[in-house]
Amino acid sequence: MADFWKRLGEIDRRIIFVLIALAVLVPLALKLAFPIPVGKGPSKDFFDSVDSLPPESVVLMSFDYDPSTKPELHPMAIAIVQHLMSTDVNLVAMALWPQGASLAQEILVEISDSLGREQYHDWVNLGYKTGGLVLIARLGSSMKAAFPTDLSETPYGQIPMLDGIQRLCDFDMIITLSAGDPGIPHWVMVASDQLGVPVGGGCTAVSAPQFYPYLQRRVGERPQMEGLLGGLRGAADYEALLRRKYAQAPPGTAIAGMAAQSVAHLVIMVFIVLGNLSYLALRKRKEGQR
Amino acid sequence: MGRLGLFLVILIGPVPALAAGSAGPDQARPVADSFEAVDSPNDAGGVIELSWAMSPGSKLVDSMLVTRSKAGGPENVLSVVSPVSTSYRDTTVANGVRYSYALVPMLDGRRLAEVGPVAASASAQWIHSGRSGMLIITVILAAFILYFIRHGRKGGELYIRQIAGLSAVDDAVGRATEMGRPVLYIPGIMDMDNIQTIASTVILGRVAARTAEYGTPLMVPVSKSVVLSVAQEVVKEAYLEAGRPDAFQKDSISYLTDDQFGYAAGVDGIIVREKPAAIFLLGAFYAESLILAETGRSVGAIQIAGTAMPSQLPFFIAACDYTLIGEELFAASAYLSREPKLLGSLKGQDVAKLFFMVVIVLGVIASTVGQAWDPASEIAAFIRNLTHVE
Amino acid sequence: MRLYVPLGITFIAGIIMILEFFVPHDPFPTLGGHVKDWYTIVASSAIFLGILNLLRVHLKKINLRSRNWQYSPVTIIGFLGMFGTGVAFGFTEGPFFFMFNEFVVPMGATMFSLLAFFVASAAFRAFRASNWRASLLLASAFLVMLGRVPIGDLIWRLIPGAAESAHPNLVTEIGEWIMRVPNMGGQRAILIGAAMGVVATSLRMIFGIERSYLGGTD
Amino acid sequence: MSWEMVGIWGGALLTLCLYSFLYRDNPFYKFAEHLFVGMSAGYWAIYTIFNVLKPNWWDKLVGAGDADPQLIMIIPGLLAVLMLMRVVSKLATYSRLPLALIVGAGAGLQLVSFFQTNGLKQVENTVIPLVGSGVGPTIDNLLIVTAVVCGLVYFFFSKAHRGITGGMANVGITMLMVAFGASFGYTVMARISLLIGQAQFLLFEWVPTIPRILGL
Repeated sequence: MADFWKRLGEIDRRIIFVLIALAVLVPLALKLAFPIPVGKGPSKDFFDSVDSLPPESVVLMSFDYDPSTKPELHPMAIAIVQHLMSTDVNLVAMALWPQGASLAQEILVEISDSLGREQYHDWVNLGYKTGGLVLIARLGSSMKAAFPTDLSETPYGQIPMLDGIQRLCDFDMIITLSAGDPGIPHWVMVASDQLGVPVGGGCTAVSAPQFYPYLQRRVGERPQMEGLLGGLRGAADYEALLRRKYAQAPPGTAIAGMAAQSVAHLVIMVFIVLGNLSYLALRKRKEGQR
Repeated sequence: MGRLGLFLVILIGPVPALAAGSAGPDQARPVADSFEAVDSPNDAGGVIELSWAMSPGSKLVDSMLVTRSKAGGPENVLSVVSPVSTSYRDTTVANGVRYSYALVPMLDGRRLAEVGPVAASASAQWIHSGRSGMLIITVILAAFILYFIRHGRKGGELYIRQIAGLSAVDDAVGRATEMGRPVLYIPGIMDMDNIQTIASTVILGRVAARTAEYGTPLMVPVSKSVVLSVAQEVVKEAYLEAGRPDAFQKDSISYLTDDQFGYAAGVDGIIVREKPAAIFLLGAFYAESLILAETGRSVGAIQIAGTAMPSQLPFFIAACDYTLIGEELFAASAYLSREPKLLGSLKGQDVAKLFFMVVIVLGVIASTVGQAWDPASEIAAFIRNLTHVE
Repeated sequence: MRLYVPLGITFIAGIIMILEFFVPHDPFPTLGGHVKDWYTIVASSAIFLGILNLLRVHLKKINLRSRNWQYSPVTIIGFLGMFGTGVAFGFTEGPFFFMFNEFVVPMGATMFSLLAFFVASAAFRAFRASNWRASLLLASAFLVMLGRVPIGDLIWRLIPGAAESAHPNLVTEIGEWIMRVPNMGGQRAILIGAAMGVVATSLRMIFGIERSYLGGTD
Repeated sequence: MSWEMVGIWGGALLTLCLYSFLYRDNPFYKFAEHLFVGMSAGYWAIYTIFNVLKPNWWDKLVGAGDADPQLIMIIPGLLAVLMLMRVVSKLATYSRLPLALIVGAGAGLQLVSFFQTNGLKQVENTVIPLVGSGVGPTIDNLLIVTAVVCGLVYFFFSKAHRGITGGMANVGITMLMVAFGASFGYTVMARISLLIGQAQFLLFEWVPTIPRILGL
């Protein structure tokens, strides 16, 4: 028996790998689904602040991620763009990450076509520029200096919806979908802290905890961030809220993924329990021998 | 313009407001009130901010013109804004010139009674008013830190507590030497403008001095070209100072790719093939932290990690032997060099932290007491103001 | 000259960036804007150094027939393939874009997803209740993990009466509480401490007290 | 076979090659790894040249379109040339000038940004009343303030962790450990999500094409 506990404690990690793979593949292949309960919290705050934007306001949406975090951030981006475009909010897209620009384009074109929105009147994609914090600081004084043209090289001045948009202060809200550096902290530092433009957004689940301090609300003062979507759960929350409010919103991929997620979590937790059982059994034996 | 407006009214017919039986639009109450123009604060000038409030019960107009004129000059239409907007920034003004502004509501192409005029001139400010508290604190803390650096340089007494991860550096390099396996140093994945990368290249110099001394091969794969240049300089210099310039191999410091996961894939390959006995993961890390640390662990290397990225610290703690947490990373170069002036700056950091602890404790007490006693809440407000930055 | 001119440049560039933050009056915003623009250009131009290094290291490996040299041509061909098509056909469409989207992107996503496996093995190995502090770490990890998926609340509601109680989502709430209170406090201590480290390190750089990044002290 | 097929199959096979690393190092992984490093380096080189250097430097220097040439752009151009001097060992010293600019600008910018957002702002947010609305928030606030103050004590370098300092530092590191545990637990979800993304690609995009390719 003691041998069993010892072997269990030092199990080859490749066995864990196989079980994790199965935990994800099987629920996906069988298309399991769980209900998503959404209560008050950062996801709801974010949804509400986007939902309360009046028609014709202008939102800057920065796609600060790349394909490696696509599974988490892309479903959010789709749901948010869907939301903005169906409520007549004008959308200016940009990216602090090079590959973000084309990811944005993919979503914008598809959703704008399906909802009959018009490029350069309802939305524009300015593309990617390097520089992170430095670039954001530059946008604070001049959008045009940093983005002389949009993604398809149309000069800034020839884009009708950008009339009157000269710098970050001219936006009603900034939404950043952020996979890391540069991302949320930089937008908060410049746009929210220095310029006072409301900032909200989504991030990978991993980085969400470090942004919790930005969410704290005190009476009579704006929080550093309006709200936050964390990872796939955040995306699923947003999808659920969107569908609750606008029944015609198409179903997203985040809700489906939550089932696989749950099973994989269970597998990891079972392993943690097994590891501790083995540890405790061995320790008891050692104490018994003494 | 006026004639065109009239034309439009004839074309379109009676406007809804007239149809509702109220007085004509010209006699309607002003669309907006509390209209004001002020110099935009805390900038280099060149901006005047206009703001107004919609007066309740007024008619909804089609749009509004923002007009501007210089004393005695002609009126220019600056912009057409939507009827529900309540502010406008004029960014085309010259400093020190007085402009007057008016707001002209438009309904069916006709100008209604204008609001205003109001006047303002723009100017530049020398100190950002919302940042003066921070300026004061920055200067005080910088003075503390620079004072203790001087103090250290002059040979003042300085105690520095032990930092486990840093005391282990020698052991780790020593073990690699005994096993005849290389040391791998990973300075994070960010560029040289990141202060963690800067701190890491400084620590790299200290580690390189040890590997030069022990004659152990050192490998430094990097993800940014500027870091490549700096790392080469730093390591070369360390080998020169150790009297082993011959042992310096420029190509052991190599660029892989800027791509985060391309870099992780490359470093994983290096780890499983070269089997380093000691791995240093110091700098700014993102998701690749655990990919590198778990692979390093699987080849049995001693791992010393350190980062100020709060989100990656748990993984280093789970997978590495020693982890420098946040500020400890920045203390590392001073700790390893044992140079008095650098140790002095650690003492300065401590004083800065003490300052903040006192501020927090005082502020918490004041705002707690302030719930019942007003003067205390004023103290709390003062403290919040001092630390508040715009 | 080898030391003092660079130190002077570091000092001036650093001070301009700091003053730009506090002084909105010209010339600082303009100077700050220039320094930021120049920084971007200079840092980007260094990419050529990286490319040369990458190519040299692999060509040398092939020349010397070092261990695993057979794979070096793969790197070189991969690089030239992307670089060549990028120059010839542009980077927003055509073969460059295709190869990037279809090959580079999935490889990045795959490397990233390796973390799902590593997180599991690291959790299994590291989360042992060896003392009370480790037990706290374990407990908070476990509860948050459970609170992140709907299944945590579904399990809680198996207890009779739990679903109708005031807290039908108790597990999620506990997870959120851990994130909001102890986690926020801990993170904040790290943030403030690290900010002090950044300030001190930056000052050492700007005032030239730490200068080993310039390669020595001569 | 269409280009789309080439893309799906190439992506899927490379994905499987990289996953094989989980078993152990092998020629498939080595191939994919070397290809990944090369291709991504090529990608970044092109992107940097055409999306950064060209619009932000060259176009401004020569005055692309109807803009006036900005002669001040000669300065960063010169600095960039000095940076590249590293390849000539005699002139390598001059690369210290651009490095000095990069480090100086980075240090200055990070000093104010970190101090504001991670320093002062966090201090300001911690100045909260302990009592107020009910028992729950009081305990929460007390815990947050304790964690911050004791956590800072843990980072003291010039004081031995003994006596009161030691006690507070102990509380501090304990709170940090709870935070790390929470952060780890929170992260697991994101990591699984990534695997789900890749599994979806393999299951729903690649697997359905297998019969077609095999002519079934």
